[in-house]
Amino acid sequence: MRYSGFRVIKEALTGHEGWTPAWRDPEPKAQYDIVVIGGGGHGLATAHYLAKVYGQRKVAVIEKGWIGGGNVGRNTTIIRSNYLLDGNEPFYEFSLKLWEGLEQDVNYNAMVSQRGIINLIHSDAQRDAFTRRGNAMILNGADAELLDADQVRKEYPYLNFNDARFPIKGGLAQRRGGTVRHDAVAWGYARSADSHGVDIIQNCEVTGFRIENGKCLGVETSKGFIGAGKVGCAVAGNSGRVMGMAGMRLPIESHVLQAFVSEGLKPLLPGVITFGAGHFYVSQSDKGGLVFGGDLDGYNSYAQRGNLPVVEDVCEGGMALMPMIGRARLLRMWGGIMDMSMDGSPIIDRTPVEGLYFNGGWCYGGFKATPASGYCFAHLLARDEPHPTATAYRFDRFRTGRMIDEKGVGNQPNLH
Amino acid sequence: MSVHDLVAITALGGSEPCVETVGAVTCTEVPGVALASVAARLGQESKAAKALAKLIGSPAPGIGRTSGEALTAFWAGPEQWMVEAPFETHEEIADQATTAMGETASVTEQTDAWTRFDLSGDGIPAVLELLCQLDLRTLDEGSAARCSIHHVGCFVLCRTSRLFSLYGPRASVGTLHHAIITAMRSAL
Amino acid sequence: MTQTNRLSGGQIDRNTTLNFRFDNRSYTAHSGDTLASALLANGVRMIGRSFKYHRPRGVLTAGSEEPNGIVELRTGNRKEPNTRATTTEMFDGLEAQSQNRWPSLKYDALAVNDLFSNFLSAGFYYKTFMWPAAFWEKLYEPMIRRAAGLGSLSMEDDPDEYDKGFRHCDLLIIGSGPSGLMAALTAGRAGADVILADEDFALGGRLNSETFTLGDHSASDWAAQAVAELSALPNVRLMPRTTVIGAFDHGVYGAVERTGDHLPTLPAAKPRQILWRIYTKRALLCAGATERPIAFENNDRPGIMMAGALRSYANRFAVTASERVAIFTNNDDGHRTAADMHAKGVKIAAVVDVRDDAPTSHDYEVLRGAQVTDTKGRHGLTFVEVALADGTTRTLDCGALGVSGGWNPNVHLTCHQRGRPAWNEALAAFVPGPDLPVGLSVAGAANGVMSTHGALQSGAEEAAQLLELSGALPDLPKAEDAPVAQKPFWCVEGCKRAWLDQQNDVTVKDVKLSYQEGFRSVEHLKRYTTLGMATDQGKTSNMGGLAIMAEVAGKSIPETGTTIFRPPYTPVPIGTFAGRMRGQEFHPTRLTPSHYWAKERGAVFVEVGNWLRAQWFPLPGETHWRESVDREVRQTRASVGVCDCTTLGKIDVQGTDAAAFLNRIYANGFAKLAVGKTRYGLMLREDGIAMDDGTAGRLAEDHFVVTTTTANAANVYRHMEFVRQCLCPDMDVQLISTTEAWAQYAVAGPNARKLLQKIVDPEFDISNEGFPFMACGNITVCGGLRARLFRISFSGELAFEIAVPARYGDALMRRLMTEGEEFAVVPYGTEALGVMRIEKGHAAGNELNGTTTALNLGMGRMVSKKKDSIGSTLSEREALNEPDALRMVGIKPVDADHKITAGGHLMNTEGPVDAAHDQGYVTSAAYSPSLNSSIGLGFLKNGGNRLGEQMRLVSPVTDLTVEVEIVSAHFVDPEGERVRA
Amino acid sequence: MIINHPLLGPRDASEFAYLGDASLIDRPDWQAENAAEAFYEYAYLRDNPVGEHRELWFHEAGDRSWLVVTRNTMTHEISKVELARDVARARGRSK
Repeated sequence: MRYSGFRVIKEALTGHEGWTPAWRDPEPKAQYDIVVIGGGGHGLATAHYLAKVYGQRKVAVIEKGWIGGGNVGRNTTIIRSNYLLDGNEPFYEFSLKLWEGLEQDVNYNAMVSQRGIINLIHSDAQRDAFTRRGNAMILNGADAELLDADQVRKEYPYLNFNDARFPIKGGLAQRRGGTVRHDAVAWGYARSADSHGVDIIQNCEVTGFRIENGKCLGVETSKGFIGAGKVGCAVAGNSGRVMGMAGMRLPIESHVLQAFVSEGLKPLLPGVITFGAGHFYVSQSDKGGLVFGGDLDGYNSYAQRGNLPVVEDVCEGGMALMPMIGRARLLRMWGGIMDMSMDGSPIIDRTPVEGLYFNGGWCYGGFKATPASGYCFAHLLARDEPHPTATAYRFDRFRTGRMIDEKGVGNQPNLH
Repeated sequence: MSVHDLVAITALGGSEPCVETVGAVTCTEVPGVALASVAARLGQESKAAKALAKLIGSPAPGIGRTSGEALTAFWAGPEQWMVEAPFETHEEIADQATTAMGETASVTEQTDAWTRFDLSGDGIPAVLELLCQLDLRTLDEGSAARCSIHHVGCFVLCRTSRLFSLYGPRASVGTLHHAIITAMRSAL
Repeated sequence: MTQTNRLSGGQIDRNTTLNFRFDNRSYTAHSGDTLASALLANGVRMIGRSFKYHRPRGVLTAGSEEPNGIVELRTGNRKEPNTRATTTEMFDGLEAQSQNRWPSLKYDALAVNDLFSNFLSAGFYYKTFMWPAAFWEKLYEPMIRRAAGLGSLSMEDDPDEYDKGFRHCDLLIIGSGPSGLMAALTAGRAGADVILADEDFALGGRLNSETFTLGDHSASDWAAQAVAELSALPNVRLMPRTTVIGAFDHGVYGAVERTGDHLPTLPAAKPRQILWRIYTKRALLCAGATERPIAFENNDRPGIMMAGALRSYANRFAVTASERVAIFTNNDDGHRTAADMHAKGVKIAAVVDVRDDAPTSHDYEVLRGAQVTDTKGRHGLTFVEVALADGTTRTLDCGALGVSGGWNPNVHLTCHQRGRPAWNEALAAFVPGPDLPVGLSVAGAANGVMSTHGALQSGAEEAAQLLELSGALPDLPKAEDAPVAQKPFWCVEGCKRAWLDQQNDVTVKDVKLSYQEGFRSVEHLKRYTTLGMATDQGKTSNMGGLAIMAEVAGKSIPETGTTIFRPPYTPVPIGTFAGRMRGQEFHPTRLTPSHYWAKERGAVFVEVGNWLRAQWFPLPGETHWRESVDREVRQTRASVGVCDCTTLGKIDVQGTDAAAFLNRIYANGFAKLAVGKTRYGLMLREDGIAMDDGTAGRLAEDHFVVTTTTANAANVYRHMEFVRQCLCPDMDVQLISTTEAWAQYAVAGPNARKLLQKIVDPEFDISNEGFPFMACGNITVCGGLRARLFRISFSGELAFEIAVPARYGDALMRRLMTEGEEFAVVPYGTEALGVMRIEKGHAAGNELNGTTTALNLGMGRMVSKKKDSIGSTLSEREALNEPDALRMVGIKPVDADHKITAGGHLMNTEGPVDAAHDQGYVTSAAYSPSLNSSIGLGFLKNGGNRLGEQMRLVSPVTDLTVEVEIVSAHFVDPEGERVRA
Repeated sequence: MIINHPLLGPRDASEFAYLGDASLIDRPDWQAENAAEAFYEYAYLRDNPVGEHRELWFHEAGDRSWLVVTRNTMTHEISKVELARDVARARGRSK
């Protein structure tokens, strides 16, 4: 079924009886060409591109719970491609371009909303670093704008320009950045993948890999063995747990990141703002809630919840930056499990096990990468070679010293 | 005693210590204190404790405790203490402690690394509960605890139930003082 | 206006009349009212509009679960959007506005949405607004966004203060109803440290809303007595107006005390709210239960309320929503409301009970086996339609309808650590599950114990058990002990536009459509329909949605899923979580010892981490910062300058293994450093990347003073403790930070020695022979003040760093200035410092950016291969040692009038300008008054072999391209003659 | 979270700085034949377990002790807290 305004009107007039399930609920087949583990944003996007771009016909996505129930359903919905390093910037720019055509591609309105993002600058050193980054973005074909304090003030007059401990000295803007309705990304990809024949199998937990003579033959699941020519793993915070079943230790730790939403408010914030002197970034959803977040809780965790110190830290940042939100109320907080890699950048690569592929280490930036991650993982699974924008995302970069460390904090995942 | 002609200022920048009273609690800046850290050398822990005891005329304080009278010491970390004494008579406390400790410990001058505020009067717990996480029920006379006050690392010493000393890093003293005074105004 | 709906009795103070305004009309109320009770007393039923369809909304409940009765409270910069009228304590002069309506509450333009509701079904926006693509941001989204949200912020800074604090207790009791009070009495009498917190301003919970007795007392009198006893116990702390918002790890609870919200104005210096972090040994949840609605057609009109809420308003607040009230119930509790209101003189239109065997009454009509099928009343209920048991229909005139679908235990906090509630068939409700937060127990209605006697008993028992009390439990007052069984009745058959989530406008129809489209898990249902996403977190709506999903799926409710809740229990102002850490107090401010002096001199300050440092010292007549900075540089290089460098981290390293320890910490060797000497040291992270640099001076065989960069002081100290305690536990090393103990000043320039000789006591020889470059030692100054002297130079000039105890720093700076007058000494700030270090080619934070190696920094040879130092092994990895690895170079514009930009990228003169052809980047740039040219430092591929090469510096983001020449990074005195002079 | 410091008793986790897996104590021998590979694994590969995790915390706003905390990564329950120095010695580290 194709979604359109016309269809909505037609159904409204006929009692909404024509709407069919957005995706099927199939039983797993015995064998697929490609099985993708993980029905989150990345897994579903992978399936969509495998089917639609790479023409794969026998693909399954298996998900231990309900699709979209992981990080794609619990993040601050920001998209951007304001990266510095060569290993990253082309990839994220590719992702942003895919976002720009997403709705037409999947026939689902995910509300890709390019209202812009501004990273605020509070020191000369930060301006130097953001200048370098803005230049890297432009040299890679993305857009970037360096703003002075007056320009920021013009756009966001209610930021703290009067009494700031760390005055705002400017900002790096990416006008094409913005937000996307996160759940709709999972649903849109799922619906499209399903329409291209991908089996999306929910409530099917992987319990092991069947590996013989160094080759992966498929996965053992709570719904029995599912054979696969190739298996791709895209399970974010559960990467360590799942790849551990294949005997691998990863350059990844799982950490909890909290996010927050306020009560619904009349529009006040057009774009995304990140505070440069504290842990706080914020946007306002189309429903009116301020969606905001900050730093990791900072310790290894698989519990999807955090603790008060970080809640306070984030709100302190919020109040320091925009003291007009003091009387807005925080409505809900939740935690997601981040696959924090050792250099803060992801891995899309083969594994030592033939036929087993890995996609993970997204740290807390996985959402904006969703389309390109899916695209590049699909490329790797279909062609057995990395997509040109993802060649740096190799496992062996740590052994050889080719880290992609945007923040420059080294092998301590909770600092990325 | 040195005879130099440089005039000290207090951490808050005054020539006289700052004193402020809210309700029944008074907060006093106390610049007249000399401090040295004493850290036992590896394997010399018991000798160091003995030397320290001799210096302060009282057994070396245990974990989280203070002891001594004219010279006092409080526990600062594993095998590490701070020795406090009146500045007037002990400006060169580090030298004095070094002599007393001999080879048993490393001594480091800490006098101006820290600034002390004394809180005296009734209702101090109501102020402290707005400042630090310490379980005030467990702080009795002679307790010494390190904690964070408004993101500033501090020592809190309970002299008596009506007198507490707070040590904070000298450079952050404005922030600490502001925190104490606003908490006093809020709680009292 | 008179309070037309005011009844007799109640717990309000009729002697105190308070004035308040709602939507610019004046009303009166009494002390003890909430805004909701006061509005109802004044006959105001409609107080807001719903989110999507802009349907009229009135008060639904009498508590914090309220989804409908939300207003903008107060005015100006104290405006609080989305404030629940049901929990807003009345004060004199209160002002409130309805919200989500335009131009007025009564005539709201977007009420038209209700007419088009069929087109605005659940998730309709996912299916449309896609063509043409460009229209989304230009047309569709702005339209949607304009309609978004409920209340509005003032857009002005919040003027109030908030505090944060910490409390500790043996037992935290959450909720002060019968179970909470009885638990507190039990624990308090036994001497335990108890905190009893309740979100209400009156302790007692539902006891304040009921007419039954406890022993010989009315329920509210018993509660008042218990509270009086508890408040006399020194070990019990009562915290009314305090909402426990979350259960966090290891018995830490967050609680928000509203210390000022009930006051017309805050007393000076007092906080509006306090966030308490309560550290508990044990906690007992006595949060009671939440009444659940029944879904029926048009069940959302103002006047349709929860039956228990109607009862609260009548009994506690002496208010009825209407003079004529009907009840719709599936359980006995609904009848209690009818009886109580009847006793207060309210006309009961009828009690509609879905049960055929419902109890009857002599006082009013009970319609057994009947159901409410529809309602009427545009801005408030006027009548309800009832389908009777015999199949006929009847109309009941009434201005209020009390609905009771039974009660749900309030399990909110039991879910905060992701514990799932368990289904209780007898109650047809979720009760706390097995995975409670550690240390938490649940008593009373929150645990499914619905009778008052049961609540009292379980409160006492749980408290005794948690505290391991021995001996008999306290005597319990005699209280009602009616058995409670709830037969579920979720919705009237065939209803469609029957509201589940009244704030977000989610109806039974939406849930069914969600199922039809495959959104069948509870999580999908919530996200697709927005059920339970409103400001009440679905306290009254989630269960109904789940039940309907279960029904259409043909599954049981527990098979369909559970609803879990996340913190906070009720929404919390962001300001409360921030406390005092805002504005200038956001982070601690660290001042240097010369700060007050510098301020007197008119210095301009800059934030460097938490430090404030003098950036430059403008003189009268200097209009541009460059004038000041250039002067400071020139004068320092020409004569002498002084700079406060106290902010550099200083770590005292002592012990017999101190040298061996530094050998491990630094990439270069320290074992052989002579006493009285200082050495530059480069610290690597274990991954081989440069971490920090600084100097270490050896004051004695077993005593070093290490300096770190300002930014990394804390990291380096932590790292050194890691190495000491975790990697080398048997090294005899002691560490302590002395950063703030010493005021340390750089005295730099050709006249530096001459200046210092005027203050250093004569017995110390600081001549070039007596105190050569890189010497260090203890000295005295000004007639005996202990001091330390280091002959090190960041500026490239003959320079010393002199340190005195911090309290004398101010005096020393003043002395240096007066003694230096004959040399025209200048103080210089961080800008001049930065210019001089760039001129000298010293790497700093911009170069030590966490991705550069010793090799990149031109210090590859410093990494000793002969010893075990942190980072040396991994620094040898292939990619870090490629021939075209980045090298630090100097950069100069070919045309001296052009400007070097930090952050610019280096490109070959010929060829494309893009990322693929990037050759490197500029890290630092400054105008050099010494060279009369802009200069920079940067990293260039194979830079060591490219000196003299011309390149393009491109910075598209600042719209700049400059022809530059690659030169040595040492612009000034490359041979280092000056530092040794 | 609350960490029951072996010397100081219960202290709020916010006073501590977190480093990571306690295996960071087991720094390889720099002169070993396979030192490059051993350091790579030491610095970069992690067990990242669901369940019991031994990890390093630094009492930054306290007594400056490094602690080895045994904590469940799913429930956050802490079952053991030791001074890292004692652990390091027990694991054979010396100078």
